[in-house]
Order: sequence, then C-alpha cells, then structure tokens
Amino acid sequence: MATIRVQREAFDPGAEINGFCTRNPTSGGIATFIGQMRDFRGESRNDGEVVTAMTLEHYPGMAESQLAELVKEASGRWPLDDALVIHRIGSLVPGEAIVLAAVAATHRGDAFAACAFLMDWLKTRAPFWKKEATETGACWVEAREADEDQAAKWKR
Amino acid sequence: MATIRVQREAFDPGAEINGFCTRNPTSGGIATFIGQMRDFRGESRNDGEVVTAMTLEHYPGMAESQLAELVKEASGRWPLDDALVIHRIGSLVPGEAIVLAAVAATHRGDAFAACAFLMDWLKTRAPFWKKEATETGACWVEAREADEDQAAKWKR
Amino acid sequence: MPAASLTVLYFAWVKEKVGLGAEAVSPPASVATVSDLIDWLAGRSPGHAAAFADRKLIKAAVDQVHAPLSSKLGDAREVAFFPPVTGG
Amino acid sequence: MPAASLTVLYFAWVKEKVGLGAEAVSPPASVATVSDLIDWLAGRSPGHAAAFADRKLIKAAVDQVHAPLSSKLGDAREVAFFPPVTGG
Repeated sequence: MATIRVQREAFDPGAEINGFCTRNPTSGGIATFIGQMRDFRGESRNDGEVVTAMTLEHYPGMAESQLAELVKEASGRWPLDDALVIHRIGSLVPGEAIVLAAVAATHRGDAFAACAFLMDWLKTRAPFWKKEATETGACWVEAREADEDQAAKWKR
Repeated sequence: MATIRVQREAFDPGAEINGFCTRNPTSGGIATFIGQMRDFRGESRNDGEVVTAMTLEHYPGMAESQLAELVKEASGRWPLDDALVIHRIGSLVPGEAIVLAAVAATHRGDAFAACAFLMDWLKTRAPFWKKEATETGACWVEAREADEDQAAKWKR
Repeated sequence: MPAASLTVLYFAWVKEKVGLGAEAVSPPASVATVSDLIDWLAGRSPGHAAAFADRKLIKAAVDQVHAPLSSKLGDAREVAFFPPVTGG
Repeated sequence: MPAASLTVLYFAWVKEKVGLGAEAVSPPASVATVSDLIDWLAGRSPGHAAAFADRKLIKAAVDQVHAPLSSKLGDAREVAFFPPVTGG
C-alpha cells in the first residue's frame, strides 16, 4: 500500500483523488489535503509582494525516503487502508498544486488525523525547499515557526 | 461564500475538488473529505453482510439549512476562505460518493480543523438517514455512539 | 377558539411505522410541549403508538430546528420526528 | 591510513553560498561529528565560511537521515547540509 511520487510534471489533484477513491472502494472515508501555490508572499494578498513563479528544490533520494517514512509512521499510528503523497519539484506557477496528501480509512477520524499528521511532518521533515520569484528578485522561503509547533504536537 | 448542495444525481468528487481549488486560487490549503458508500455492513468486509444498494432519505429544507448552519458555525470558528458541502439523497450504489466536504484556508491547520468539524457535526445534526439493502432485506443504519462523541469534542 | 393546525412530519423508520410521511393535526390546547405532542399523537393509531413506543429513540425538530422533547411548541407550524441522523 | 572519502551535499541557499551542490572530501580523523565537519568545511573557501557562518540556520542529514549537528559521523558515506525545509 501507499504511493509516493516526487515529480517535475504538474498533476491533476481531482484526477489523482478520484483514482485513489477508486483504488480504495471499501474505505468509508478519504481525507485529502492540497497545497496550492499562491501568487503572493505573506499572510494576505494585500500586504505581500506578488509572487510570479516558484522553484522547488529537493534532496533526491532522501525526499522520497522521508515521505515513505512519514507514511509508514502514520500507518503505525492509525488503522489506514491506503495513503498517497505527491510532491512537485522544479518550476511552478501560481495556482498549481504543490502537494497532495490523501488517506483512506474505515473511520473518518483516523483519515483526518493521519492526513493532518502527514502534512505537519512533511512540512518539517521532507527535504524540499521553496524559492519564490517576485519582481524584485528570487528569495528562499523561510521556515515558519508555526510549522515546528504543529509538528511537535504529534511527538510521543 | 460557501456552496451547499443536496442532490439526487451522482457527483464527481475530483471534478468538484478541482473546481473548488480553481475558485480559491489564493488559498494555500484545501482540506477535503469524501464519504464513500461501502459494499458491506459493519467494521470490515469479512464480518459484515454484503450491501448491494443504499437509499438516503432527507428532510427537505432542514437538510439544506442545517448544512448552511454548520458552514456558518465553522466560518465563525476558523478563518476560512470558502467551503463546499455536497450530500447525496435517493439511491446509491457501492463505490459512489455520499458526501464531499471541502474547506479552503490560508493555513492548513484551519482547513483541517474546519473540515473535520463539518463532518463531525454533519454526522449528528444534518437530517439524513441511510437505509441499506442486503440480500436479506433493507435496514435503517443505526447511529453510532462514536459519532456523538466526536461531535461533542467540538462543543464549547 | 379552534385549535391551530400543525404540520407533523415523519422520517426514516418513524415514517414507516406511522405509515405516513406528513399529516396536519390540531392538538388540544393542553398539548404544550413536543413531549405532550408525542403522547397525543401516539393515541391516533397503532402505527403511531409503535413509532413512539420508545421515545429514547426519537429526535424532534420544531420549525426545522433540532429541539429537545421538553421544548415548548409555542406557535410552531411544523414539527418533525425522526431517529438519530445517519448521513455523511 | 588515507582518510576515507565522504560525499558532502548542499541544498538551497547553503548550496548557493558554498557555490557547489556536491563535493567529495577526505576530512582528517579528528573530524568525528557533523559539527566537526562543519568547522573543517568552513575553512575550505570564503563561500563555505559564509554558508556556515550561522550554524543555528543549518540542518544536516547523515546518509539521508536527519541528524543533529552533534551526531557522530561514524562510517557515513554522505552528509548533507541545508536550511530548515519548506516544502508542502
């Protein structure tokens, strides 16, 4: 079980989710998360600079193995039927999906928890780095402290 | 903001999610939940009777207004950009989506929490009733105590 | 003073036991709460009696808002009875 | 005994500051931990020095597993340095 993909090509979140549902017809609950590339920096469109493009760098090999590790950890914590993680690398334009996480389980509580867990750990452990291009130049995105806090919540 | 649909026709979860993402290009995080009709009763395919079809009855008017109420409550609790709830009524066959909830927000934590909240309250407050058809006859699905517990978690 | 007309709706197995999905009724003035209404409705037919035999299983909505059985009817125009919901 | 060869990888702005993405190095036996390796690498060029100037900003992985800077290198074959991750 579980599918991990790190890819340069854009993907279609809806088509991926439908495929995931079809592959798991006996799972009552499917929780998913889609991270989209926004066209501004910061908290809102009004106070942030316009972002025109993004480059996602990754650590080949470790990116895939870390994602597999996260899915394995999630599967140990909740009774899951299946999981899917797709992460883009390379050049992205605003509106494109950066990441998709999907979890199938009998009970929705498990699906939700595992999906949130996957994203929280992915954000702090999967070796990907975002560089945003704006009119004034390109800039590496800084890690958010809130992400560390959310990941720490799952420690045990 | 927010779209509520109660409908007899089958819907395409992936297409709905893609449309939702497209309508919310500035939302960094989209959390979704899909409830699928399973082809067995109980916890697993092995110990449950085979379910061949399902009928979903609803309280016209109140079903829609309760879903709108839940979305309003969620919007008051978390900073959301948009929400979508689609719920089937009438005849369903195994593998079809019964319900789709999608929430768009700047932060994934808010999107996850609001989506889980919507589903937990929907399960105990939205006036829909499932009747499952098996080889030995049709039977109204009984409410699960776990659903009450999960909904109570959000009380305040 | 003639009793006001009230629409009563039934859903799921409550509807099946009662044998109908909706009826217009005119309960006497002594029927003040949802619980009173159940008592009164239960006397209308064996089907009604069967539907309301165990009221721990019955949920109600007054004018399309969930309401405990102790709720006052007030000037309600629509009361619905149904088992705990099972959608989603 | 010749020093063992170690592959060192750099990512994101660490790579940009160092000026290269990978190099094979043979640190002396006194380099026992990831932190020792940083000290030693920092002396290789002004770019290395700039990249490692504030090591609070540096994360490391030893053989593709996250490792604190205090980790022993042991017989590691690949050590990577990068800023905190920002994927997802």
